[in-house]
Amino acid sequence: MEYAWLAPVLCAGAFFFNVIISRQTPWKHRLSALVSIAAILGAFGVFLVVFSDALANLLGTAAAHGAAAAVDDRSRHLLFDDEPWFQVGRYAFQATLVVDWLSVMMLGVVSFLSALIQVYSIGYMRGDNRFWWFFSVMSLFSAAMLGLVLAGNFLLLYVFWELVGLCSFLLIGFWYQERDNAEAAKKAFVTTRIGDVGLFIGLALLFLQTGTFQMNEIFDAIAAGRIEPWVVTTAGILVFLGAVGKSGQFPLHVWLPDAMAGPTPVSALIHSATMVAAGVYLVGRAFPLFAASDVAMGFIATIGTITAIFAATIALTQRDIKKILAYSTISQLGYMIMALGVGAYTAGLFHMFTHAFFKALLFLCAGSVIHSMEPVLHGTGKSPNDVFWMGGLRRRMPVTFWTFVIASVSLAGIFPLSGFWSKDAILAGALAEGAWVPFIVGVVTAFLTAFYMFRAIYLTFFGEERWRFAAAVPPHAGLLVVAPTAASVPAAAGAMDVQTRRPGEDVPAHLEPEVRPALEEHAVPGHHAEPHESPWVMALPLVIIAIPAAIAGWIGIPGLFDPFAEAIRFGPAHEEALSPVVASVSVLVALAGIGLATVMYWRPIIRPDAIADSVPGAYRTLYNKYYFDEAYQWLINRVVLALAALAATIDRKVINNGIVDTPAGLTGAAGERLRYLETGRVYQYAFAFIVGIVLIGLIIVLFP
Amino acid sequence: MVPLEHVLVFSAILFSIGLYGVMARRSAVLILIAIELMLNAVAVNLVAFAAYVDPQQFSGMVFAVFVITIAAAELGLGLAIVLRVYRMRTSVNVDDLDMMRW
Amino acid sequence: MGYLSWIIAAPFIAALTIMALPRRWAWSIRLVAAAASGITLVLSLFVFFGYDWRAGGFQFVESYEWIPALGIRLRLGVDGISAPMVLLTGIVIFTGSLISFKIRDRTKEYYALLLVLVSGVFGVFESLDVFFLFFAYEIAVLPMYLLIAVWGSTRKEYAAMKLTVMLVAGSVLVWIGILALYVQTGASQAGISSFDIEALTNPRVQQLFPRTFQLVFFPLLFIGFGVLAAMWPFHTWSPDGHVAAPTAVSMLHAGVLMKLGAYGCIRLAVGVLPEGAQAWAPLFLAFGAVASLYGAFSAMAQRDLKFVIGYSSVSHMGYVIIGICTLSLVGLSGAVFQMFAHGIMTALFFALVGAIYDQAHTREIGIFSGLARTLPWFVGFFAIAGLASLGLPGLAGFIAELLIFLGTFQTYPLVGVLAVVAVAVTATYILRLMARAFFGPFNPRWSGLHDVLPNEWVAAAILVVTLIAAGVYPAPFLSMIDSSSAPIIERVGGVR
Amino acid sequence: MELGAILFYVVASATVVSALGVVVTRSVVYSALLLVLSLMLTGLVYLLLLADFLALVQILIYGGTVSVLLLFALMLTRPEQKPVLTHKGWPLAALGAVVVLVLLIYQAVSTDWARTATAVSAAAGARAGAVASRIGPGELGAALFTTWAVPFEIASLVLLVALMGALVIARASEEPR
Repeated sequence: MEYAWLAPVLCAGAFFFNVIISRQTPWKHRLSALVSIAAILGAFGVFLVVFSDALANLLGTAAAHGAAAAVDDRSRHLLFDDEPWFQVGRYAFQATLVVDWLSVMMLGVVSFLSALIQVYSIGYMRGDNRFWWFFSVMSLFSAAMLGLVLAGNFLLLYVFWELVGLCSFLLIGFWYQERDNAEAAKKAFVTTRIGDVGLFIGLALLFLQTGTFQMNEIFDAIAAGRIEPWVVTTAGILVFLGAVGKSGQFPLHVWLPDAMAGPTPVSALIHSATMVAAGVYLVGRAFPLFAASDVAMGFIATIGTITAIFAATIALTQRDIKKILAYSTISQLGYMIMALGVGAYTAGLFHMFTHAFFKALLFLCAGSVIHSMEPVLHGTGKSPNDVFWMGGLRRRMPVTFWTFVIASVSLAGIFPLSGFWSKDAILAGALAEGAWVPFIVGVVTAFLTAFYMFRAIYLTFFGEERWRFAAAVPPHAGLLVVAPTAASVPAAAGAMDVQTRRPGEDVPAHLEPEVRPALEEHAVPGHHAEPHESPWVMALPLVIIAIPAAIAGWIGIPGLFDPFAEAIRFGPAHEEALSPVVASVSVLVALAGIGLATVMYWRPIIRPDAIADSVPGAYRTLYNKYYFDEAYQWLINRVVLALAALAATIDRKVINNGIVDTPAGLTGAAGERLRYLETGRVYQYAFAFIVGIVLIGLIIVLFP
Repeated sequence: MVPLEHVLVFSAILFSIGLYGVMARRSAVLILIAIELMLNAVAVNLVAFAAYVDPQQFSGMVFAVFVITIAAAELGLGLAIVLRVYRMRTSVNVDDLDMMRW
Repeated sequence: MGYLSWIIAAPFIAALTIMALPRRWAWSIRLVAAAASGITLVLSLFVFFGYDWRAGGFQFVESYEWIPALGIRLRLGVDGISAPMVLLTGIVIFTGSLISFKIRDRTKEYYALLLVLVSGVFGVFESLDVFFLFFAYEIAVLPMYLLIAVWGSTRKEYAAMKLTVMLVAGSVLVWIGILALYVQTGASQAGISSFDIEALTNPRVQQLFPRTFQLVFFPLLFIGFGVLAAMWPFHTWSPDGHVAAPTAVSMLHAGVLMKLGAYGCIRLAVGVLPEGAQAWAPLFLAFGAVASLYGAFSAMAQRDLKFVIGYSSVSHMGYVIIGICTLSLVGLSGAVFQMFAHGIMTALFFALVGAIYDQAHTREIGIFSGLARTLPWFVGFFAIAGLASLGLPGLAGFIAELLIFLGTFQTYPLVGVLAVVAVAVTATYILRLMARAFFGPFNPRWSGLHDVLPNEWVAAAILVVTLIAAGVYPAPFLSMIDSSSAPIIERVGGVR
Repeated sequence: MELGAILFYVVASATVVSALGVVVTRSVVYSALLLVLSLMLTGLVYLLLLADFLALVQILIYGGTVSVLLLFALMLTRPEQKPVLTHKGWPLAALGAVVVLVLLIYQAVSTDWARTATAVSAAAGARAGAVASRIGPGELGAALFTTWAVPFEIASLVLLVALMGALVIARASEEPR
């Protein structure tokens, strides 16, 4: 337990080793991957040690004092809480680490998923000429996230919080040569930074009241009522703003779908265990703060509820497979936040726990699909992420298909996969707290979730092999509401010949060395690359993650076997039996969603385009994500940049030309005039001199 | 002895006359002459103070000696300049010497 | 002679040596300058690490007669506020000398002026006598005119003239204030008339400054020094000056010279006239707050790389002014630390901009694109400077801004909110700049650019290591600063 | 009224009259001669103010050297036609001179000299209101070469430099015009 600090330090060490040493070596790519993966595996080992310690501790204490006392007293360990990091005046700033069940759980999830995702990246990133840099930043990212979950001091948490943001900036913008990616990276950093302004101010408020950033001292102060209620409420809402930014909650969610610009393993990491989880983790970690204020809790619940349904509706219409998953993530994060907001603490964090696995799996599967679609669709001007150009991949990529299905079913919340247990816990929690609106929204969201996930499955893995005629359709064929079919393509394509495409055009620069030979190989007219299963370094992690994605939820079966609720709870553990009504309602609703997707996208009994045509406005609004990006763009262009231009203009025109240059000009002009006083007549000078003396004399005489 | 004030008034009159000369005259030589008058008035003042205010120290007289010295030096230099100017411009009229205005 | 006088003397002797060398020996001149500034850096490291913050007060004190009739002594010494500044100056001049290797035009005069200027800077930070402080201050300011007007670019005469006139105008105010202090101490009690800083802060002497006196002369000193610290609205010399100056001069100027102003504000204005500080602080705090937001927004609208950094300096020095004017221990310590951190990061910025400008002959952000591909070191270093500028934890700027904000929240919470917002704006423009110029598709027009040269690499690496070291382990700095800010705050009666 | 006082008023009036003559006469030669006269009369005033040595110096320097110097200068700078020696603006100059005169007289009369004398004596550690005594050349010389030695030497240096300067300036220029 005392060695928990090793986990982030190992990964940070890997980063510095790679940046300083590995990159100088001729085998920098291999070495850096090796070092990074070794470090994260080491971190996982640290987790195992810490976990067994904690378990032994818990069991020992439970045997001695009974279960209720166990968690609160003995399983929380503070490291480095006596020696300050630095000190100013009477304030000490510690770099305390906290090891309790929450951080242990996060430690496990983060290191496990990071490790597998890094292994997967070996395959996914192969051939990239900045391979080494990718692994270095992944290490830094893991280090920051591990530090974040271990931080027992809000300042330290904020430090790692920002480092996580930095790493996401670097990773999202990894393929920076495309303008959009660079913009997306910038957007992610700036948007989360806006939330961080709130977080910082909130933390500063707490600091002013207590004189410390130590979490336990602040929570003690809150519990003892030493902080004024309005401060608790204000600080609670402000701190939550940080989580809103990081976890992509409404209305700061806009960066998250764009963050798909990064390589897919990055998306998997960001969207499962690290970046976005940080926000939920913060709400969980600082729960005593929020719980002390009903207003703050209401605010959190409201934001979570809005986000859950709002993002789910957007996901219905997206075509980019990663965007579907991204909005799904936002929606699920809203779910968690909603749960925390209504007070279902355990349920919210439990859902974060299960979600991390199946969402990581979904992204990795999506990455696998994209990886195989990339050479296929290359040169057609079609995005390899577009589900409308996939189809029929089931047989070509069986491992990916089955793992994707497992993850989707789990996400949809079908018994007995892990998503079922956590989602059910949230719904039951909401019901138990009497929060009807969140409950209903939760049920509706469950329906939508099941629907859009199976829509993605059907479009990707079933149906016609639409990638075969992707080249035939012009790149911007207007708003496609429904995936094209072999029958509809000739109409869309017009006279365009499928075979006229010349392979090798517009190769993205970062793929150049890798893709070029593959293209040359398939450049024979009429013979395109075909999708194929990914190499084992990618497939194996899929299979490994599929296991926890399916069964991780079993540690939280209410009333039967529930160590999770025992370990991670706020206040007394409450035993809640599985509510058959809630469970059956949620499963039925999810099945209904799946059924609807089936009749719309697999066996087209209901035509999607008919629905879209009947409500075109609604469809466009959803497809354009409620026009949030446009609104923010307007805000930036018309307000922020206008303010900037205003400030710059004022500075040049008013302050510089007005206040500074004007006196200078006046001085010059005065000199121009006054120099004619210099007549060259000595007696005039003498006279002026006398006048001056007389004046001085008069002053002396008159005002002695 | 006369009161100190009377001596001071005398020197003030001398000084003002010199001042008038400096301002009213056009010839450089005459201006120098007027300056001599002013310096002389100052020396009178110094001597008077030495006699009336500070009889033990007579610093005023020492200063008067210096004033006379400086006056002589000034006059010598001034006249040398006048000579030089005259050779260049065949005039000692200060109104003609306005090359260095604006 | 002790460490401190050698720190002042070494650059000066080097300047004289360089003047004696023949013009053709350009490399000898460069090496002499680099060696002298390297010695200075080592000496300043000795001073920094030799300072015992537990004991506090002025240390390494040396004292020589200078003009005894006026009570002027050449007294040198550093306390916890000036020791980091001495270190900062040592680092910046060493890196600046390295960066300047590429100066080909009048190398000899350039280095001589640069080194004389640095002697002046050290003189200000080390002197315990107000007269000598002012003397050194002028030595530090005036060579700037020549350095910019001769070796500069982009409207250099205008910028040099504006800079000089504004700074000299500021120093006139300062001089009036200093004379007032001198006369006031002399007028009230015979024999005490003194320029000695230690004496001026002595509680017995402090009684000699009545409230009205303080109210009148505090703004003179604060504004006078504030001009050099680019305090809004007296800042306009700074973006123009930074843009026009040659690289190393920009580094010194933004990195060190602006800190002289802030240092003067702390040492003389706030340190000697506490009642004036109490009365005037809110106004100057407002100036600082305006500067921080307004500078950030102005930077966002700029198209020239150097202008962006110039305005960001205005913004960051706004934080320093805010920190000083909170009159709280945390805020003041943060301000001093920010002076150090900003000095390093802005020196790094200018060093890098110089490296790119000398090759591309343009600093227009919009026409660069995708530089990260061919100039990885350049972009990496620049990114670190940018991240320090936007207050990323782990780099020195974060700790400094954190403390300033905490101090502000303690005293003026609303201003604190504005300042935090300004940081978000800073993040926006820094990232916009990087996304525009360094990312995006590679523009083949810039394929001829080479990455940072070895000497530039060494300089940048020193600065980066300093930024990281001070950001990860700020304790030595803060203990030191704290030990000397505390007496000042005690005199002012600020928030401890 | 004692004899000394009467003598003072007479000599002073003569000095003022001749000084007036210096600044109003239309002949430069007269002006120079009147200056010499007025300066020598001032020498008499010195005598009355108990400054024997100074009176001697005054008469020697002005009566001897300065008059010769001035006459030579006038001879060497004779203009072609008869010049107008006074500006048209002379009334203004007169006004200025009169105002200065009034100010000076006001100051001279209004100041309490007795108190000044006391203060000076006190500062010098001497008895106030000491009777003025005649200062001989010996005492003055002693003072000049002890207390005032450095200024005296500097003054001599000034004279030397002025002499050389005058030589250099007045020498006919060798370079062609």
